[in-house]
Amino acid sequence: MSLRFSFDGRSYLGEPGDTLASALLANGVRLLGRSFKYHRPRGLLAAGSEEPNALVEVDRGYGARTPNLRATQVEVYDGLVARSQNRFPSLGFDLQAVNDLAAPLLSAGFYYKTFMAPRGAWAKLYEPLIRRAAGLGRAPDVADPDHYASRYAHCDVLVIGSGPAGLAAAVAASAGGARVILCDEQPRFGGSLLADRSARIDGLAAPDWVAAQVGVLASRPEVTLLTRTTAFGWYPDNMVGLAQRLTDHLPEPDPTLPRERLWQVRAKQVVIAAGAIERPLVFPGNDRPGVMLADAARTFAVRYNAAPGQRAVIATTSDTAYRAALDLQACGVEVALIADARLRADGPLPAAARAAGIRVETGMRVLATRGRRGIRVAIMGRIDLDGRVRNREWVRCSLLGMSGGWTPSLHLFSQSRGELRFDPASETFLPGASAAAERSAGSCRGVHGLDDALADGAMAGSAAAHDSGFDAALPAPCHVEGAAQAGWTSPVPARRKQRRAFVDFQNDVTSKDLLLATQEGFHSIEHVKRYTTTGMATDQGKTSNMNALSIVAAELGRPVPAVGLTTFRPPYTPVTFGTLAGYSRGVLFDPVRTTPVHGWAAAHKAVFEDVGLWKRARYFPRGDEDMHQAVARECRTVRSAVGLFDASTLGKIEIIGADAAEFMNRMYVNAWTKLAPGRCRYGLMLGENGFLMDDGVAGRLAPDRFHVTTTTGGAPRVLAQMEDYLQTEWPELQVWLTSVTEQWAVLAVQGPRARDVLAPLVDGMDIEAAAMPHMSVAVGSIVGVPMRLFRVSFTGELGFEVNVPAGHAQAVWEAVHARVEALGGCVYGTEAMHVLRAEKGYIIVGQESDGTATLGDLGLGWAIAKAKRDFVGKRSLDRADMTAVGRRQLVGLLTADPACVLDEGAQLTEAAAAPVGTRSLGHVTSSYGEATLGHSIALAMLADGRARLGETVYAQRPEGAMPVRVVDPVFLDPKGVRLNA
Amino acid sequence: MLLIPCPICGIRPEAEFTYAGEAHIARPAEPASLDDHAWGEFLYARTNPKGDHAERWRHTHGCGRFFNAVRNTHTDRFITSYLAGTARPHGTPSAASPDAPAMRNDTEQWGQA
Amino acid sequence: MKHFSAARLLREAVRGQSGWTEHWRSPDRPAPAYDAVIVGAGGHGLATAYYLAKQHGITRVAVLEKGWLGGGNTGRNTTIIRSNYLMAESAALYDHAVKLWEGLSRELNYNVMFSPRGVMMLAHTVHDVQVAKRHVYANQLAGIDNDWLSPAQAQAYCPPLRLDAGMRYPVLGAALQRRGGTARHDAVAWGYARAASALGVDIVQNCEVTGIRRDASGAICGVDTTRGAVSARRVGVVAAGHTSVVMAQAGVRMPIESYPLQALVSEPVKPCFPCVVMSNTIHAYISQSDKGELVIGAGTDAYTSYSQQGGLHIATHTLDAICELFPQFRRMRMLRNWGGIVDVTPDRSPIIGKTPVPGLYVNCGWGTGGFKATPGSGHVFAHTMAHDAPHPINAPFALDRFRTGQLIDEAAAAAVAH
Amino acid sequence: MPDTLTPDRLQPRDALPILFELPYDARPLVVPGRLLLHPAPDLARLVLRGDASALGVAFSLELPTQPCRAVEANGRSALWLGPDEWLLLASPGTLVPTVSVPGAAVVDAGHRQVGLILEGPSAPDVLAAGCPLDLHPTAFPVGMCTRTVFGKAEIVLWRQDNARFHVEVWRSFAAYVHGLLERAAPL
Repeated sequence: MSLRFSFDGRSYLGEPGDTLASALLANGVRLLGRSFKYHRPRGLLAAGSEEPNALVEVDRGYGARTPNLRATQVEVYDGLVARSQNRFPSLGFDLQAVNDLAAPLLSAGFYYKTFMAPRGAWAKLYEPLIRRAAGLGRAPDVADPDHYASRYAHCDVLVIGSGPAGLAAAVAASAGGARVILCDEQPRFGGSLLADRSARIDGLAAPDWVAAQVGVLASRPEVTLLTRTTAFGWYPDNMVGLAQRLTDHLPEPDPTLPRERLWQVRAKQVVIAAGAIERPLVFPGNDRPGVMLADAARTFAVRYNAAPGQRAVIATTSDTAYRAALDLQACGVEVALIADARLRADGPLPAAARAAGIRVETGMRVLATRGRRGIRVAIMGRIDLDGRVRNREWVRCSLLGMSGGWTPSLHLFSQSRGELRFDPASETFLPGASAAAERSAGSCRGVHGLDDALADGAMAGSAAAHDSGFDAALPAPCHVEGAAQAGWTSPVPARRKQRRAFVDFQNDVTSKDLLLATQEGFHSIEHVKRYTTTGMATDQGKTSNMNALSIVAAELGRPVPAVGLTTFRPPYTPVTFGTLAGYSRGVLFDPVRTTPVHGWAAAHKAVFEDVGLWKRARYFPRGDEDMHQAVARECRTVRSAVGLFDASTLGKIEIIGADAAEFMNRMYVNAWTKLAPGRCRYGLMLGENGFLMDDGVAGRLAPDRFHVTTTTGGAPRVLAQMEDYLQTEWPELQVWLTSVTEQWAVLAVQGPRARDVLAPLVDGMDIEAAAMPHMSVAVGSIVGVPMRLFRVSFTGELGFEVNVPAGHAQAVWEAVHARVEALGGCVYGTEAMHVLRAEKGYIIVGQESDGTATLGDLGLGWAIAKAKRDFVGKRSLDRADMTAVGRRQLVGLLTADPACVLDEGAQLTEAAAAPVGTRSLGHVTSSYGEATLGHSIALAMLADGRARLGETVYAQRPEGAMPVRVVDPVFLDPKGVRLNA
Repeated sequence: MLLIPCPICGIRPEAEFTYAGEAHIARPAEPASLDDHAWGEFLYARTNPKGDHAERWRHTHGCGRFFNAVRNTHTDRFITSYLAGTARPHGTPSAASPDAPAMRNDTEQWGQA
Repeated sequence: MKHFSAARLLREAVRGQSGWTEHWRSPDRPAPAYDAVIVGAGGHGLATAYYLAKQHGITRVAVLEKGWLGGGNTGRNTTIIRSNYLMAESAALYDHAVKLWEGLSRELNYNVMFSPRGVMMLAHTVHDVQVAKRHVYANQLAGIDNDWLSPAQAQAYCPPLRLDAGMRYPVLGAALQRRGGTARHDAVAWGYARAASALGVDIVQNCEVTGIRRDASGAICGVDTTRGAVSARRVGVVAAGHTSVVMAQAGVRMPIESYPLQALVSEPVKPCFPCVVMSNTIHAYISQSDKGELVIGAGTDAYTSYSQQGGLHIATHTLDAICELFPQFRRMRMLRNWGGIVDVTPDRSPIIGKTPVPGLYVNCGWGTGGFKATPGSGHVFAHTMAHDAPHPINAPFALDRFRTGQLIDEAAAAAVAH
Repeated sequence: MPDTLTPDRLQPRDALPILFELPYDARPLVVPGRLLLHPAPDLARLVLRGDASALGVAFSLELPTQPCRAVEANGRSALWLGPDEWLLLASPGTLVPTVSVPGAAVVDAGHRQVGLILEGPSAPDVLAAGCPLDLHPTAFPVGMCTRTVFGKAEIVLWRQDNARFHVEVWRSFAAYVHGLLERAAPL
C-alpha cells in the first residue's frame, strides 16, 4: 500500500512507516532545505530528532499549518502536504543564496560592529531588512483549530527511550509489579534495534525481539506505553514533562480528539536511556546534500529501505561507521572507500569490512567535497605531522557517510542537575554523580554494544524498581549473536585552518567563526555560543555543541571542561505552545464565575464586565439605550423609587468563636467589642504596612458570630490574611473562619421604596426603621427562604441587602423584582452602583485607594478606634511619611463646565498651562456624567486636598485644561437623611 | 512543581500550597514599643539566604494550615517541615551555616544612623 | 580599541578577519588596589564602571564577576525597554534610561540593536482601562510618550492582536509607548565591557567576591576574592539575585527576596509580530527577536530560590496566556525555556544608593524589570559612587524608604508588574 | 435588641416550594464502558470546625481524626478536611438544625458548593487531566478525601469506590470543573 504525499507541490509515493525524509530520499530527493544565514542548499544530516537541516512546513488546511518540522520526524500519511522553507522563489533557485557570496562580510557577530549610523537608522532601515532575512518558516496566522490535552501521571519508574537499554530496563523494572511508564519519541519502540539487520537476541531477529518485549510490557497492567512521546524537560522533584503527538500521523484525525498531550509525570525513579547522537566531522563542504551521518545513512537504508546514495564514501573516526558501511553494502549501495582518520583500525568491524571487500584506508580524512546541489566528489587525503596534505585523491560518490564518534544524550541528566564528567578518551561528557532519583543506562552513559546495553538497561531497571520499593530480581541476561562489538573510539580533532567547515549546520556557524570569536576575546563557551549563535538553532546544538567545544578548547589550549559546557535547557526538542497550554482556552482559560442570578441577567440583556474571575452585570439597557443613557436611568430610578442590584460577588466570611470580637478588633481598625448583636459596622482592614487593604460591612449575628463582607476581588486575600494571623500569631484565640461567599446570594434593594418592596415578602418580619435602623442585621425568611437581612446602603438611599442561599436566589430575585417593577423601580448594574456611591463620596478600594493610600488620605481616619492598643497596621501609621504634608487626599471635583466628564486618570495641576515636567497635584479616580445631580462629578486624590477645598485646580485633558473646583467628596445628602429614612 | 511535605497531610504537590515568606519573624507583642528602624526591619528585612531557609507555607488547597519548613534555596530540596508555632528542629542546619548571611543581631540596619 | 564600522568590516572581510582583536581585556586576576570595585559584571555593573571612567574620571576600577560577564539576568531576560511608569520617581528613572538607550550604540560604538518598535500594554477590564489611562495621563504630563489606543487602533498597530468577542478577556484598549521596544541583551553587556575596558577598567571574570572588608571605623576598605584580596575605599554591589548573599558579607541585611523568573523563546519564524505586547491581567508578554524567535515571559515562581530552575507549571501558564491572546501561535513551538534569579523589594522598586556602611553602595531590587534601566541605572549609580551622594534621579530610591514608609509602590498603585 | 439573633434555619431544600438550579449543564455525560459523569444527589452540607468529640456528639457521628479520611454512618458522611475541619454531608432534611456546639463552629454550606460524581474505569485518568495528586488506589485509596486542585479550581475529592469519585466544588467554579471534565473525558 503506497501513500501519496506532496513536497513543494510535487507528488510522490511513500510507504507506511516512512518519514517524510525517508520517503523523499527513496524518491531521489536530496535537497530538502536552505540554511538560516547563507541559504546554502541542504539535505539530510541525520535520521532522527537531531536533524538540523531538513525543516519543512506541513499544511493540514485552515489554521493547521505547522512550520519548522523536521522531515525526519514527520510521518508520511496519505495526503500529506509538505513544503520547504526559507527560500525564494524556490528551493532549487533561492535568491537569498547571494548571502553565501557575501559570507566574508557576514562573519560571526558582524551586526554588532555596524549599522550604527546614522542615529535611528538601525530600527528604521537595517533591522527590518535583517528581520525579513531571518526566521525559518512562517508562523501560522489564523487560530489553530486543534485541541490539546494534558495529564498528570505518577509512576515508580519512568523509562525514557526504548532502544535496547530502555526496553530491557522497562521489562526488568516492571517484573515485580512496579508502575512503569516507557516513552519513546519515535512511532515505534525499539530505537536502534529497528535498524539492526544482523543481531539476534535470544534467537530472535532484533525487530522481532522488540515486538516480543513490547508484548510482555503490554501484558503487565501497571505498565503504560507511550510512543511518539518525547521526554522534553526535567523539573524539580523528579517531574518530567512528556509531549505526546496523537494525531499528526493520521490522514484524517477526528477533530474532537486532541492533537497532542502534555504528560506531567512524577516518577519515583527515572531510567534515562536516551541513547547517543553521532557526531559530524568538521571539514570544508561537510554541509553538501549527500553528506550525512554514517549511521543515519545506514538507518535510511536498513529501516526504511531508502537508499541514501548509489556510491558511498565513509569517513570516520570510529568503528561504528564500519557497520554502517557493511549494512549499506548489504542494501545494495556501493561502498567505494572507508577513510578512517585514525592511524589504526583493527577491531572486529574493520576486519569484517575488509573481509567484505571494502577498501579501508587509515590515517585518511576528507579534505573537501565538490558538487552543486549534492555531493559528487569527496576529496580525500592524508595529513602529515607538518600539516601538509599527501595522497590527495578525488573519489566520486553520491553519499558521504561521516562519523566523528558518538555524543551521549545528556540533556535530561544535565537538567536533573546531575554532574557531568568529562571522559578525555572518548572526548565526551558522561553522567557523573546524580542529583535526582535517576540513573542512566546504555549509550547515553557511554555503554555501547548491544549486549552491554541490554545488560546495563536490565540492571538499571531492576535497581530503579528496587529503589522504589519493588522486587527487583535481575532477569537472565539476553543471548546476543551477530552484533559485532563496536569499539569506543577517540575522535580526531578538526584541523584548525580550513575554509567553511560547518559546525552548526542550521545556523551556518563554521569553524572559522568559532576561531574568530576566540580571537575577539570570547573565551567562555557561553560567550562563544552567544556571539556565534552556535548551538542556538532549533536542534539546540545536538550535533554541534561538542564539535564547537573541541574546536574552542583546542584553540585556547585548554582542556575541554575548562572551557565549559553550555547549559542544557528544556525542551529536548521543541514542544508546541498548544501542548503546554493544554485545555486552557476560552472558558477553560480561567474559570468564569457567575452569580446565581446570572442567567436571569443575561436573559434581561445585561451587559457584563469582568471583575476578577466574575462576570458582573454592568448595566441593563432598554430599547436602544447606550451605556450612559441606561446608567442615568438606573441611577434616577434608584434615587426616585427603588433599584435591585446583584451584589452576590461580595466576599463573605463567617467568623465564629468565643474570641470573635477580639479577633475582629485585631484585624480591623474599628472597635467591635461594643457592637451589639443585630448591628453592623463598616470595617476597614489595613496591611501591616499601614495601607488600606480592604473594606466591607460586618454584622454581628451573635456575641460569638460575625458575618463579614469583603470586596469582590479582595475576598481570597482577606481570608488568607485573617487565617495567617489567626493560625500563626494568635493561635490562642478561639475563632474559626469560614468562607460563605458562595453560600449567600445578595440582592441589594436600594431606594426610597426599598422597604415597600420587601415588607410584604419578608415573612412576618418587622423592617420598619425602629426595628431595623440603618446598619442593622436580622435573620428571618423571605418568600419562605431563609434569609439574613442587612439594612445597609452603598447608594446613600434607604437600602437593604437580602442574603439568601444561592440555590434559591433566582426565585427570590424574581419575587423581589416583581415588587420592584410594580413600585416603579428597575434593576441596576455595577456602573450605576459606582455612580450612586460616588455621589455619596463612598470609596471603592482599588479605585480611590490604590495600595498606597492611608485611611487619613481617604478621609476615613474617623474609623480608627484610637483607644485600641494594637491592630494590624497600626504601628506603621506612625512612620514619618504616612502623615507627611503633601500626601494626596480624597476630594470631590466640580468641573467649570457642568456637562464636562473628566477622564478617570486625568492629572490635576496648579495652573492651566502644563508644560512638560509640570508637577502633578493628583489624579481623578472616579468620574461620572450628570446622573441625578444635574452636573458631572468626580472624585480625586489631590495633594493636600482637604486644605484646598474651594480652590480651583486644573484637570489636564487632550482637549485642553478644565478648571475644577475642589469640594467635599460627599455630593449628596451629607447629613444622611435619605439613608436613615 | 515542587513536592512539599505538609506536616499534617504528607507530601503534596506545590499547586496546593501558598508560599508565605521567611519563618520565625514573630510579630512584636508591643509594636508601639519599636522604633521605626526596628519596625521597618520586622516588616521588610529578610535573610534571603542561598542555602537552608526556614520559611512558611500554607497548605491552602489541602488542610488549610500554615506550617514551617526548611528548604535549601540552592537545590529547592525540603529538609524538614514542622507545625507553625514550633521551633526550628534541632539538627537542621541553621541560618548561621556558612552559606547563609549572619543572624539579625549582628547585622546593621539599613537606615542611615 | 579599534573602531567598529562598516568600512572596517569590509576591510576585514578582505583580509580574512585577521585584524579583529579582543573586545575587552581579560585580566586573570584583579590588581591589589583600585579606586572603586564593582561586584557583578552584568549590564548594570558594567555600565556603572563605564560611566565612572567616562564621566567621573575614575578609571582605576575593577568589575569582579563570579561567572562570565553578562551571564546573569542581563543574558536571560526578555529585553523589554519602556519608561511608561506611573510614579514620577520611576518614570524619571526609566526615562533617563530610555534617553540613553536611544544613543547607546553610537556612544559605545557597539550595535546594541535598540529597536523602539513600541510597547503595548493591553487593558482587558474596566479597571485595567482606568489604570492604563492614569498611566497615560501621568506620563503625558511628565513628557513621556504613552498613548491610549482603542481596540481597533491597537490592532492596527499590532495586527496579530485578536478582538474576538469569544475571548475570555476581550481587549478593551491599550496603552502604547512608541519609544519603548527591545535591545540585544548580550550586546549591551559586551558593548559596555568593551567601552569600559578601553577606558582602563579591569573586568575580572571567574572571580567571586568572598568577603567585604571594613576598617576599624567600619568603613569599606576592600574585598576578598577567589583570586586574591583587593583594597578599595568604594565598593558598589550590583549583584542582582545574589544581592542578599553579597551584602551579608558586609553584615547588612536587605529588604530583598530572590525569586526564580522564567522566560522562553519559540523557534524562529519570519516576521509576524511587530511590537512588544504585555498583558498584566492575563500575565504574559511577547515580542519577536531579530532572529525571528517569539520571546515570551511572565511572572516569577511563587517561592524564593537561587536554583535558576522553575516549575513546568509556570511555563504552561505563560503559554496558555499567550495562546489565549494569540491562538494562531498554538502550533508554534517552545525552543528554549530558562530561568534567572530576580531580586525583589517590598515595593517592587529598585534600591540605588548608599548603605549604612561608609563606602558601600548598592544597586539592586530591579525585580523582573531591570534590563530596561541598564544605562540609566549605571549612570546614576556611577554618580552616587563618585560623589558619595545620590544623583537627583536616584535619590528617592534610597534604602531608607523602608524605614520612613516613603515607598515607590508601582505594583500596589497600578497592579502593573515588569 | 436581642443578644443573639435566631440561628439560621437549616431548612432542607425540598421543603421549599422552589427549584434548586445547578450552575452548569447537568445532563449526565457518558463515555460507554469508561465514564459516567453526573451531578451528585441533592445534599445538605455543614462545615464543622473545632472540637471533634463535641461535634461528633451533636451530629451522632464519630468524626474521623486521621487526615484525609471520610467516615460514613447513619446516612451521613464526614470528610476530614483539616485538623479541626470536617465537611458533613447528609440527605436533605435529615440534619438536626443544631448550629450551636460549645467549642465548635457550624456553618451551613449547603448552597456554597455542589457535588459531581465520576464513575467508571476512566475516572482516575479523567481527573488526572487537572488534579496533580496520584490517584492510584495505593496512593489514594477508597475512603480518602482531600481538598486539592483541579485545573484552576479548588475541589474536594473523595474516593467512594475504586471507580467512583465524589467531587465537591464551589458553585461558581462548577461550570469550569464540569467543562474541563467534559473536555478531558474522551481521553
